[in-house]
Amino acid sequence: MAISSLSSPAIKRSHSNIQHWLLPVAVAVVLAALPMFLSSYLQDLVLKIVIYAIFALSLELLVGTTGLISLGHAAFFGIAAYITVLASSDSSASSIGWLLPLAMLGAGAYALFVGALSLRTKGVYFIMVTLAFAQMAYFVFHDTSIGGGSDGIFLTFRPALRIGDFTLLDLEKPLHMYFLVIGCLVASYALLAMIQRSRFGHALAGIRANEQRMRATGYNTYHYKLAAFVIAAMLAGLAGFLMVAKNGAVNPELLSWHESGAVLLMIILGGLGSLRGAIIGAAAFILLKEFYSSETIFGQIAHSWQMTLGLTMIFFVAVMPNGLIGLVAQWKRSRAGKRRLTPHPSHHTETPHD
Amino acid sequence: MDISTFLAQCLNAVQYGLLLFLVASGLTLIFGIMGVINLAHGSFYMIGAYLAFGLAPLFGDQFLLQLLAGVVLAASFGFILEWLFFSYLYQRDHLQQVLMTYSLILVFEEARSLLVGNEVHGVKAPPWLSGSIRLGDLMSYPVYSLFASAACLVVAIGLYFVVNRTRLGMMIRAGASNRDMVRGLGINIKLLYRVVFAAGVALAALAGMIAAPMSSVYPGMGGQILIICFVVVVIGGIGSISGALIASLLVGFVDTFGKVFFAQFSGLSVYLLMALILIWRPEGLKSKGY
Amino acid sequence: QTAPVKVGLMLPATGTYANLGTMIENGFKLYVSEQGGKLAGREIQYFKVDDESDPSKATDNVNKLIKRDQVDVLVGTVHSGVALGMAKVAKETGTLLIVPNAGANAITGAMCAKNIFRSSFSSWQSGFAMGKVAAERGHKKIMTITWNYAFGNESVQAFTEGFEKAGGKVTQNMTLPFPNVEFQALLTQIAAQKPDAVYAFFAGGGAVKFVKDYAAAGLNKSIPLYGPGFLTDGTLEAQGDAAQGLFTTLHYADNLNTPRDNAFRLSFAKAYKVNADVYAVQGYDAAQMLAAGLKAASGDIKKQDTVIAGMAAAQIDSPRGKFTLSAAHNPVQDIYLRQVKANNNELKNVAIKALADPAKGCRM
Amino acid sequence: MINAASASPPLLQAAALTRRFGGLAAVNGVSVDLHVGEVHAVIGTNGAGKSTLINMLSGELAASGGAIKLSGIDITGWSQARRARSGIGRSYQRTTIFPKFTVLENCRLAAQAAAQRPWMLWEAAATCPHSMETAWHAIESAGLHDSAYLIAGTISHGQQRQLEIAMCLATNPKVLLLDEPLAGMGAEETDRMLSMLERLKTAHAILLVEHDMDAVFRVADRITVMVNGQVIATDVPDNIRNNNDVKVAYLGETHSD
Amino acid sequence: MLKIRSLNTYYGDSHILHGVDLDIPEGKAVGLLGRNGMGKTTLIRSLMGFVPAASGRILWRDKEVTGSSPERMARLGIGYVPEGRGIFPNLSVRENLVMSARLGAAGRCDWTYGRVLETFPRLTERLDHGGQQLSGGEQQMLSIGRALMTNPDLLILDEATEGLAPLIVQEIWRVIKQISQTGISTLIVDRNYRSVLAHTDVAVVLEKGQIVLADESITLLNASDTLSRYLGV
Ligand SMILES: Nc1ncnc2c1ncn2[C@@H]1O[C@H](COP(=O)(O)OP(=O)(O)OP(=O)(O)O)[C@@H](O)[C@H]1O
Ligand SMILES: Nc1ncnc2c1ncn2[C@@H]1O[C@H](COP(=O)(O)OP(=O)(O)OP(=O)(O)O)[C@@H](O)[C@H]1O
Ligand SMILES: [Mg+2]
Ligand SMILES: [Mg+2]
Repeated sequence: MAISSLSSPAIKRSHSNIQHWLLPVAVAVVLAALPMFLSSYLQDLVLKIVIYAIFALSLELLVGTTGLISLGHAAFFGIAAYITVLASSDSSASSIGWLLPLAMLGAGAYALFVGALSLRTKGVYFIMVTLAFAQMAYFVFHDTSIGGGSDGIFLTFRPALRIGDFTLLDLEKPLHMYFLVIGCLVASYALLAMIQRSRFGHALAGIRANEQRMRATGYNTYHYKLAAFVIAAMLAGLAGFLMVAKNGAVNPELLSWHESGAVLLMIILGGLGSLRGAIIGAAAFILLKEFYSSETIFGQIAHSWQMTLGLTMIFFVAVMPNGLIGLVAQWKRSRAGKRRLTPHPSHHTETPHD
Repeated sequence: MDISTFLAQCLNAVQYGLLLFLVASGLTLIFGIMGVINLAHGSFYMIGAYLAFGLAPLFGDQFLLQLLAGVVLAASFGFILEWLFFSYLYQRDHLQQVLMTYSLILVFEEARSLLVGNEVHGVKAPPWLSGSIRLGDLMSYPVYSLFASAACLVVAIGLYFVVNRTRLGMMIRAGASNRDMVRGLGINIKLLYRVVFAAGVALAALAGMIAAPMSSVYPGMGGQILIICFVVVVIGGIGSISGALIASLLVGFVDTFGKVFFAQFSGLSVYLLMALILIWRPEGLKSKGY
Repeated sequence: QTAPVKVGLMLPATGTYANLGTMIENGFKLYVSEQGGKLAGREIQYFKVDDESDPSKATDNVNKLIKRDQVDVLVGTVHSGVALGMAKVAKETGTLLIVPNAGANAITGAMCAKNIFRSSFSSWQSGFAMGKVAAERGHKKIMTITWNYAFGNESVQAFTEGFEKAGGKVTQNMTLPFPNVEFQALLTQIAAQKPDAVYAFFAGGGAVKFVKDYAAAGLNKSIPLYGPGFLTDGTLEAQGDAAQGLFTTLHYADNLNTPRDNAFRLSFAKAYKVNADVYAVQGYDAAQMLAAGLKAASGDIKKQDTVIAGMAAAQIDSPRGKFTLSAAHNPVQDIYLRQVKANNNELKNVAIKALADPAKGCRM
Repeated sequence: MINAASASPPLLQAAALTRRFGGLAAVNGVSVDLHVGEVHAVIGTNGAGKSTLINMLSGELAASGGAIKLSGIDITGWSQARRARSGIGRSYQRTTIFPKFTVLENCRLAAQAAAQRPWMLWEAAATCPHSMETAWHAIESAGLHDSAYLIAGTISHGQQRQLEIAMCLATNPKVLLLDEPLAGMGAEETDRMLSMLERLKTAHAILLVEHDMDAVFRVADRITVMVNGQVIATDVPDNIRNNNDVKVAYLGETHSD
Repeated sequence: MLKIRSLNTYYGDSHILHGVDLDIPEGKAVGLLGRNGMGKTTLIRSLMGFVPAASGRILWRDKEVTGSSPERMARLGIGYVPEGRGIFPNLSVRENLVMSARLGAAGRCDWTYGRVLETFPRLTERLDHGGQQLSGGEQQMLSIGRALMTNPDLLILDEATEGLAPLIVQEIWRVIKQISQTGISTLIVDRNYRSVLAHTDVAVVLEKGQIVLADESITLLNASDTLSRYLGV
């Protein structure tokens, strides 16, 4: 069945705007209401998922939209986290007002440098150059004492946002933290959804599909890719900031290729090319592991969570060629297939579309 | 650094480079030529090392026979693995393979832990290889290391020959670029790829078996070698055996002398090398341009 | 009071350190079961989390125990970076924490807190003691070699401090990136510079390979190798001949041959079918420390101040020998000089008696 | 005979262009002028360097030597994208489309290049009236209106060749560099394409690389013949048809118009 | 030698081939004509086994081969020159040829490496070039040469002259004729219907996935009215 990877007017017609926004808004509302029902542990878990979802979304812009597979994305996540800790004051809460932009700009600046050089390469080479630059950043933090070496460093006070004497946000308070994180997810999602339907986003999709043709039509693809790279890095930086605000600690592992790999796995698991997939993938990856390593549920088997998690993912790969999000489309199609017995002349199905 | 130390260091670099090549060669085959992004390659290396640990008591002094048995076992294992887990992935997005091989790492690690536990084990070199050669007044060189280097070279040459000079090698490479067309020429690509995958696994396992007496066997040994092997393959130019050989030697030198001269930053050195080379030659050292 | 005391065990169950995690857990449980399954009359209920030795997940993992399982006491872990993360959370939440291995000085140094205890050692202790021993054995110029990461650097610094205080000189400090195990280049440097001796810290597979490479290069015949106990602990079977005769310092040895230790080893071997090691002792002593605290509070874990006071004041009758806790809650203990014989780290003598960690940076 | 168009200054002018691949001079000192109102055909043996010439003119390949001028401005050092935006449009010999997008989206993306404005994130690309209009126009000209909503990768080879041209048109170029546009097209499509070229040439400068001699002799106003990287003849069609060198090297004896 | 009976093929939901019947007799050349998008390539891909047919039968020398894999069909003796050439870009010209070399059915070995190069001398100068570095026409020659290296009994040429210079096209038609004369059957798709009809024995015309016309090529060549209806000429 033919599916366009861009939104076409034909699809637009069948997809009313309300339908389009209903699900994300509903999810956001539910998330916002959750603290009323959840224990502080579960609330923490939701936060972790959401932070990784933002991180995964940022990578989705690169991998899913632009077709740039980066195996060094954690560098930006980690650098922003380190900047947050290093720039925070040890005697009082620093202001989110400048700390967050600083962290994001720091990540963006490194991305500008890395991107400018690594975008000269393609495909697997690009994967490996991004990895190389991330490993360099990793070793800078791991092997020198600027960030406490391999043990990392700690945040003395979580940042806050004050206007005059009024404290708008104080991240020492779990609820404030919670709503900031949810707010950031909503903002990131909205930004990326907007990018995807904008001309910028369509140009990125074009670059993913056929960069040669894009250049021949008059797009400076290098600049486009660089812009996407920097934006993605800044969003990863946002996730890094939230991570350190939540955990209060950073260490070089945040920049390691394991972390970059994990977030890549999340978006593949969720289904490439879809923002929702990135979020679902992040949630699934974290929850599965949480679930399988829980001794209350699995008893002794919980010790072998690697085995159960691995087998589950193998199963997923085997049965879901388009990731978890593809399952929805598969299901819709099989339902549609049952409803109409004679083949429909139209070539269009609904896209996994955000 | 005086001249004799320098020469000794060069020897170290070459030896490390060759060992890297042995592990990377299987990866070039699976990753570079078949186009499967195989994260589980390190696990196959680990499996090889544990095979050496498990087989050594059975074979006693028959070291070469033991290697042979290990290779056969690993190849059969690879054959089955491809059939079960990879045969249906080629048509899909390449990234799905990443997910699959990552999952396999988890499974292998846990299986290892359940089967042989988490201790560190030593593996003895066979008696006829356990001597050493004096080198200067202080150092001596274990004969086994020299044997390992020689084995690496043999594998390098053999692999180069098969991939570049035989029709089998051409078919493999052709399959990576256009599967359908290869089928249209009457070649059973499914079987072909299963065999190549098995060969890749066997190469990794062979590397593990050869390395075991030097490095001992321990949990997590596969993960450490994986990334550096990817680096080697990419620096060399994907799919190029001779490139991989040059790259492993280069990495050997940079790593060795990096440790000596810039201890504080030696973690960076190899990655710096890779970044510089790829910025200079975006397709690796030995890209053929086609 | 009938509700059990909830003990959260945050130890590695997967990865390189999985085995050490098991030993610690078994040691802890051995003591509890020797007491009839109860400490100070209270049942003990265990909650476990695999910390994966990944410091970036430390906060999350420890929160599982604190927030999800609401444990009364945390026990963990092996990896220093993870333990520091645990300490940070413990400090913030006021949860009682006993560290049964991780040696990072900061845990009972800069990060110290009244609710944080350690039943093992600080990296300073074994390194410093070896410095003194090396000087006593007449070495003047020594090179050090370790992984460039926090624990290795701390160990080397402590060694340097001990060695130079006693009149020696550390001529060069060599590092290689963690967890790189290509030692050949640095061994060649050692051979070229010909120091009187070498002090090395590595652990696990790295320790095995280093010791074997050192011997294979023929250096063990001319340049003695020293290190903290971890260089040869739990790795002797794999190191084989290469390790024979090595001197290391640690707060435990394989043949202390005291009645206390013999009894412990016997009961451990009976219960788990393997020989006890230093990690088992540390786990065992963690349970002893908790027992002492609970006893002081008559079993009421909620009276945390009393529990802490009880623990801090206790003299622990450890298999390693009796020890007390310093003001920063780190054991004040004898450090032994051991030598490898066959598959054992045999006691040579006591390197320093009742060595206390200086607890640099601790304000409590 | 001097064509009326040739009197005006050339829109695109290439002088002594050379491109080497290792030891091989794929294009060796080739000069061509393109005028508005004229279809300039480049024919030549396989591997003569025609595509390489187009690649250099469009900026896909850097020239090893020589200079290119657009309306008298030296553009030799310009990037491909910049040349495209200044009005050089090209089609590819090997179909180079976005296989996963619909035909319409393919053209819209090409049309969008003229009004990129990537920072206008709030505006949906699909509703941009300018690019929509241009895209539809191009689709109509190429005769693809029936397939506008089909996924480009699933239409037939010949239809993809048509799309290739449509995408080139959608950028509203002043200069058209067409690399074998008729390859793979059926007779009917060929006919429509040739009529279209005749229409387009009034406002465009067109370079046509083609092996279909019937078509070339029908629309070309001037023909350059290349062999082994070099020009062996440039002239009006009739002279080329009777040029002996060209017959031997390229047309063959049996060719009938 | 090859018989196709009421073949139906779908791409997803769209029905492309509607009950196609086609016979390729031993040693005969068959032309397949039709406008763009009428299903010529689809028919070839179905009979080769690249696209599974929904229904219908395929017989090779009266043996049922319906649903066979492409490699099986190729090994039966079908040489395939696909539309778009399908050159292996990462192999050199020499390797492209050598890798596909195979004895034909009954051990026939008419086409050797040397003979292919003789037929396409241009390739001789490019032997060590990568497939990607060839000009379009060179690639086309390589693709035909490669198919010949398998010593086929039936050669399928899908737009084999696309992008070739007139001289070469003449050459290719000459080779095709030569091939036909050696008893190899051919199935030819080409946009130049005149040449197709001139070089084939019979021809069929596809329209919207159905055979609408089938006759001796000579007859069709003279029936320009009917042809123009279906081919738009
Ligand atoms: N990237 C490249 N590297 C090396 N050689 C190349 C490259 N591209 C083209 N060539 C060589 O340059 C010559 C000219 O190629 P070009 O594609 O320009 O020919 P052409 O005239 O377009 O031929 P055709 O009509 O067959 O398309 C050919 O011999 C080709 O092999
Ligand atoms: N992969 C595919 N998915 C869906 N539809 C397809 C696919 N490939 C081809 N089609 C459709 O099948 C029809 C027949 O295509 P086919 O390629 O067989 O035509 P053709 O006769 O070979 O045309 P041409 O002369 O242009 O090559 C076309 O309308 C095309 O849109
Ligand atoms: Mg060309
Ligand atoms: Mg076709």
